[in-house]
Amino acid sequence: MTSRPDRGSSAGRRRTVTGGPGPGLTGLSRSLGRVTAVRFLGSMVGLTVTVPGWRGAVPGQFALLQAEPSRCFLARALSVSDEAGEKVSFLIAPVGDGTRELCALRGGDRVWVLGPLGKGFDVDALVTGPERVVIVAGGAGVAPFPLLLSRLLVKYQAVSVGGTGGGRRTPVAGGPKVLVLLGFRDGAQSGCALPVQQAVSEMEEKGLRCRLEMAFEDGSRGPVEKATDLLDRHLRSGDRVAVCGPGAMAAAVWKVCRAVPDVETWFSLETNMACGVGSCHGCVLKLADGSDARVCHDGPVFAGKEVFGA
Amino acid sequence: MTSRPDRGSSAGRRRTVTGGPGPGLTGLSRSLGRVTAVRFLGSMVGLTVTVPGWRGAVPGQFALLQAEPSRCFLARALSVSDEAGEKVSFLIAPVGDGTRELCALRGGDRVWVLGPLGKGFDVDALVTGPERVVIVAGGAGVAPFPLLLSRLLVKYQAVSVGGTGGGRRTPVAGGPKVLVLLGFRDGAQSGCALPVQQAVSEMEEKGLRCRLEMAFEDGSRGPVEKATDLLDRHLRSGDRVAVCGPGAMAAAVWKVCRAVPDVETWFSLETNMACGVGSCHGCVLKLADGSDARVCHDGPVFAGKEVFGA
Amino acid sequence: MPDLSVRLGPLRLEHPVINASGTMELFELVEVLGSSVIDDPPVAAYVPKTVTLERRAGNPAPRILETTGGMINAIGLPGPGLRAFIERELPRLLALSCPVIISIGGFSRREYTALAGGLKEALDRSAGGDWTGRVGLEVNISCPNVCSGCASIGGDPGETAEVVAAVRALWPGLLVAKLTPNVTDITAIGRAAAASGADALAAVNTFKGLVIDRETLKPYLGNVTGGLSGPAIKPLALRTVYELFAAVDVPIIGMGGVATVQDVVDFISCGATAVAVGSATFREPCLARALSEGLGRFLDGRGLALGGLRGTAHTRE
Amino acid sequence: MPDLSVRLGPLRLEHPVINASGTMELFELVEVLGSSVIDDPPVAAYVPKTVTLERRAGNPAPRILETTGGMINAIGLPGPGLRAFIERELPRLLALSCPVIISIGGFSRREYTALAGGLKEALDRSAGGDWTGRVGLEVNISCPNVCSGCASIGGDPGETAEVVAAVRALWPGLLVAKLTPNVTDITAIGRAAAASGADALAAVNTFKGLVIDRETLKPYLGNVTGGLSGPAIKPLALRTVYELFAAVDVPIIGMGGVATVQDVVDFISCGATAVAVGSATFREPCLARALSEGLGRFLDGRGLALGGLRGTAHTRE
Ligand SMILES: Cc1cc2nc3c(=O)[nH]c(=O)nc-3n(C[C@H](O)[C@H](O)[C@H](O)COP(=O)(O)OP(=O)(O)OC[C@H]3O[C@@H](n4cnc5c(N)ncnc54)[C@H](O)[C@@H]3O)c2cc1C
Ligand SMILES: Cc1cc2nc3c(=O)[nH]c(=O)nc-3n(C[C@H](O)[C@H](O)[C@H](O)COP(=O)(O)OP(=O)(O)OC[C@H]3O[C@@H](n4cnc5c(N)ncnc54)[C@H](O)[C@@H]3O)c2cc1C
Ligand SMILES: Cc1cc2nc3c(=O)[nH]c(=O)nc-3n(C[C@H](O)[C@H](O)[C@H](O)COP(=O)(O)O)c2cc1C
Ligand SMILES: Cc1cc2nc3c(=O)[nH]c(=O)nc-3n(C[C@H](O)[C@H](O)[C@H](O)COP(=O)(O)O)c2cc1C
Ligand code: FES
Ligand code: FES
Repeated sequence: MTSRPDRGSSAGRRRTVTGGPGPGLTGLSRSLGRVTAVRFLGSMVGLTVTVPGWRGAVPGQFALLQAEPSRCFLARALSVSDEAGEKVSFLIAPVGDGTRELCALRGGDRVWVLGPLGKGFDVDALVTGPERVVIVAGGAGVAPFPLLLSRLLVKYQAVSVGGTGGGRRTPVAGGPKVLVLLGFRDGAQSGCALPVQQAVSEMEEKGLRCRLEMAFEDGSRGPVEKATDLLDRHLRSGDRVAVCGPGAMAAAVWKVCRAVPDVETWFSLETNMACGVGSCHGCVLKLADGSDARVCHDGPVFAGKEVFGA
Repeated sequence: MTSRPDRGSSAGRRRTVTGGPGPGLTGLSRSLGRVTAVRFLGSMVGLTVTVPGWRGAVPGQFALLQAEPSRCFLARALSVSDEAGEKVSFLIAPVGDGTRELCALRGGDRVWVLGPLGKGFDVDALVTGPERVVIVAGGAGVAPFPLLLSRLLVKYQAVSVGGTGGGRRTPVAGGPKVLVLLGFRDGAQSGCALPVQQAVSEMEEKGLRCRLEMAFEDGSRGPVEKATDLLDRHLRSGDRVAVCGPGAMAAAVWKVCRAVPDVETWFSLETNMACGVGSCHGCVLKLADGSDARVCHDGPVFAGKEVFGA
Repeated sequence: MPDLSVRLGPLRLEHPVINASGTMELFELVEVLGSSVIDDPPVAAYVPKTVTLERRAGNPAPRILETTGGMINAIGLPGPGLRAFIERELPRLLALSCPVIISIGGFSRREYTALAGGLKEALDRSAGGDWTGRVGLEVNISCPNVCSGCASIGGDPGETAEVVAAVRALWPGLLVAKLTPNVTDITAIGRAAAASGADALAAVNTFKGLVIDRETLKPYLGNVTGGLSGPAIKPLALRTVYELFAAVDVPIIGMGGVATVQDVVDFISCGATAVAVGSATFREPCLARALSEGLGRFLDGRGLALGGLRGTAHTRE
Repeated sequence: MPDLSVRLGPLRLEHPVINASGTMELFELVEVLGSSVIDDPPVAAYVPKTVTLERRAGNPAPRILETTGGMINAIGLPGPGLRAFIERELPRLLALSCPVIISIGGFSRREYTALAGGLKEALDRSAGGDWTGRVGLEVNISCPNVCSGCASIGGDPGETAEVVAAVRALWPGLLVAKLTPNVTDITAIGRAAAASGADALAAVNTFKGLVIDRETLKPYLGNVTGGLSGPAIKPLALRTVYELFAAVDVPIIGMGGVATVQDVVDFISCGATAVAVGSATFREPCLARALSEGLGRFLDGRGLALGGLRGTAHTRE
């Protein structure tokens, strides 16, 4: 039941058979975790939960969380932000009842976790591009990227110490490998960048080229600009781009990317969810070909082409 | 708005015009208090809340409490257990969602309070009897009695230092003035006796005769007996009896009391409540004369005769 | 603060938030809140508990229980009956500074006309001059908690039309028909009521439900079934107002689960002219006033007039 | 562990807890829970999402929103249509170790008979021998989220009788009629269905509601109205089962807000033979099994047999 997370795993869906006992009921598929750390990160909260039986996530996968007891009926979808064994971290923006309740949890409190769920970023496809990995995040969209960065680090290290990768052996060849572009409404919102900043520092310490830039829409810390402005400046042909943020930002990022040749994009998308496992057909997203995708099951990470067409 | 509590006041209904600002709404009649102390008392919890604008309760009065935020729709009725200015204490048994939520509150948490409400014990009638004041409580029924004991203390002190009372001037005349008989299921439940024990000690320190006896239904601390067994042993003509506890206990107490001449009784009773102020007609209790009383408005304290007849 | 006043037939309300019948005993609140509650009521119009022709004891206990997101009740219209109401309640109701909408409930058309006729006579006698700007009538044809009459009338368009028309024939003031949601098509009932002379519709009364006693495994409520109210039913109530607004031309008093300013906005967006607060007053007696103030702030924040909000959910753009 | 098996017509269920149609995609769960979910399903019978004759895209997004104590949905019966269902779904459904109850939804009597007939033919062809002990049929005449048909059939006793009788004429196995609660008298519909040959009733589908988008102040759901489900509606659903049990002799599959063992007990006490878990599976995919185990413990604790619990709320003592 309790297996170590498979940290360097490739993309795709992962299975979990968690089974916390829970109050009064047995044989459940979600797991009753305990909050082991709470970090206040600007307007967001970093929650670390010890989840019995957690089986390791692909970056971009999510879990359904519900405080126990809860005043909400349904659990809430949250990207896995980081993990270390059964300690799983989330970055949560308090926008409504469910997320506010989760943000108010304290050490030792109980929380139900079902996951990891969905289809995450294709880490292999990101790193095997001819150019850089570019991460673009807006606001709470930073959530999945500490985990993605730590997986990229593992990948690159495997390559540089003589792994299976074909190409470069020195991670420093040709400027930054990873470019992280974050956009925030204001300074308070940018507090949630901290875990990403820490992951970037770790990469740099390990000798990997990784650069981080931030844009602030209120101009409080430099020019008035958005993440897409940064992207517009930096994007070049051959880049592989991972995106997470509000719908409007995603569309704007797509516009920037399609203008540059040989750029591939993956977007982590959000819709209302009930079940998170493909059962309710509630989370649909109209794809470019007119079909309805279930974000929880076919995503939440989609190739840009699928979503926005050509 | 914020007036000192009128500690030595006589029985009857009290008014309160509390008006905490509350999240987003103004001009409310309930008050948003803050938890200032939490005591774990066996299976019950002692909650002290600072209630802006609290105007002082008569013993036996109650308040409606609701955690903020809450997973319940309605507030819950709780006897005022003690008060000191705007610090109001409650003794809460976690029986269902509402009380469990209140019992899980921690220092600094917010809680809505509407009260004091209802008709409390007639302290004057209790102390002006020819014999003792006998308090009988079962389980969570101890809740209103710390406040009653402290009010009795004030009364007796007023009398003994030459107050308006006609009779005895020395509080020690003729054996104990106050007899407190508590019944518990088991030792764990009796943890909630502590505030009553402390009030009794305070009375004794001040030179008043006050005795406390406890009965345990599981025989864990002495013989297998109930509060009514203690009462049966001690009750004498002229006693004035204040009762709070489960319905079955109340009926048993009434049977013991009616068998002894010149005993007057008052019962604090419980029914399901929604509004606590007489609006919903939900909390009705069939009185001995066949009429329906609203427990929140006509009680919760009723003379035994009213409830059980002659 | 924007102008929040609204008209319900001949009544002018200072703001659109009133109480739902059976959920506020204004004169009992004095004991808790002081006499200001009478001098300056928290509601724009006061709706007393439904009055019946004869004295009624109401249903046996237990009468209420909290449920998920709401509550269930089977109060059963206890009350002193019309005569005592006229003698004891009417004078102090007429002394209020806000309009009053008297709710009546009967078990046959005859009872409704007796109630309306008796009230009219009493008002003609004691209210002095034209009272139609101060007192309205709500025919409760929708209480699920009495064995016969009431809800069975409101469950049928024909019976609804008969009762409303009969009351209309003798009642000169505001006439509101309070509808039950426990029907296949509420618009049929609403249309029948409006066509028979109702000046306004109140939507809706409680939803028929049942809870089981977890000890005895029998129905918990003394009356077996009860009416569900509170936030749990809000989407259902909102739907009835939305449907009625499209079906009738008379104003609608929306209710069912109103607890927040957003709820008030939602009901008005769906087409309600006024909104009634029911069960949620049980946790905050002055909620109606707080909500009307919040509505004012909401409109200010959006730069909207109250009239511009009404029915906006029906418009396309 | 007491014997929890129950019979629904020719089907024998290991325990009384199944899923509600449209709330569990068993084969998708494999990705999250592993193949054990297929080998040993958490439900005593599996009810796939309602199948329609033609391919349907379903309603535009958004389709769901949480509400107080529950949720609202307007999914709109998306699906590949009967032909694709028979080709792709039926084989793996027949391979399950538990019985299957196939839910069908149509827009006319003809569509229902085409669906039932097509399924029967496919089963005769592919299921091998007598399949009536393994496969049942549920006629969903109660979906509130499609513009016509469905709920309008289930809202009328006459149309209900027609559809049920027509399907009965050609379907040899278990036939369940799934009822809508959005009617004045559900017992009239239930009686019509039973008299026309339904072996069992499923009560109930969702309650018609509406939510307003707080930004645009327009209806939030892509389909304007939706169906309310979850604990918020439990007292309402329980009431329908209570009423139906007194009105018909066929078994009832109770559903609406089931989330705890107590809920299962309550529905059975009101008269349900089996209980379906709907929205609450969204937070816990294996809830059905956990509840059946809890039910066993409850019965043990009370010293009751399952049959002794059923309908106990109706008996006096
Ligand atoms: C795959 C996935 C991953 C995610 N990862 C993260 C993450 O890592 N961190 C994070 O903070 N969030 C994340 N989210 C978003 C998060 O799930 C939502 O913020 C959360 O579900 C909101 O729940 P709530 O109860 O707090 O708010 P709710 O009250 O449920 O509101 C949810 C959203 O709907 C809107 N809404 C609700 N009711 C209405 C109404 N009546 N009219 C109009 N709008 C309404 C609200 O404005 C809000 O934006 C993710 C979502 C998905 C699908
Ligand atoms: C005037 C007054 C003063 C009070 N003072 C105190 C006090 O000082 N301290 C204290 O601890 N308590 C006090 N109470 C009792 C307290 O109000 C209740 O315990 C509380 O309301 C329970 O709320 P809950 O949400 O915890 O439980 P709920 O879940 O609301 O349950 C309440 C009670 O109803 C029963 N119940 C609920 N649902 C069902 C069902 N379906 N079938 C059968 N039974 C059901 C429960 O078993 C429980 O006993 C007082 C009550 C009154 C009226
Ligand atoms: C305890 C209680 C008593 C009620 N009594 C009446 C009544 O006497 N007459 C009436 O027309 N409606 C009565 N109702 C229904 C309410 O007026 C209102 O229509 C319903 O509760 C829905 O609103 P809510 O969800 O805000 O409570 C009562 C409701 C409750 C909860
Ligand atoms: C998202 C969703 C989809 C549903 N789809 C169907 C369906 O396809 N067919 C059907 O008969 N009922 C459908 N229902 C209704 C459920 O089967 C069930 O009757 C209802 O939700 C009440 O149960 P609950 O409160 O446990 O959810 C659906 C319900 C939900 C919430
Ligand atoms: S959330 Fe249920 S299908 Fe995606
Ligand atoms: S609790 Fe509402 S009248 Fe007593």
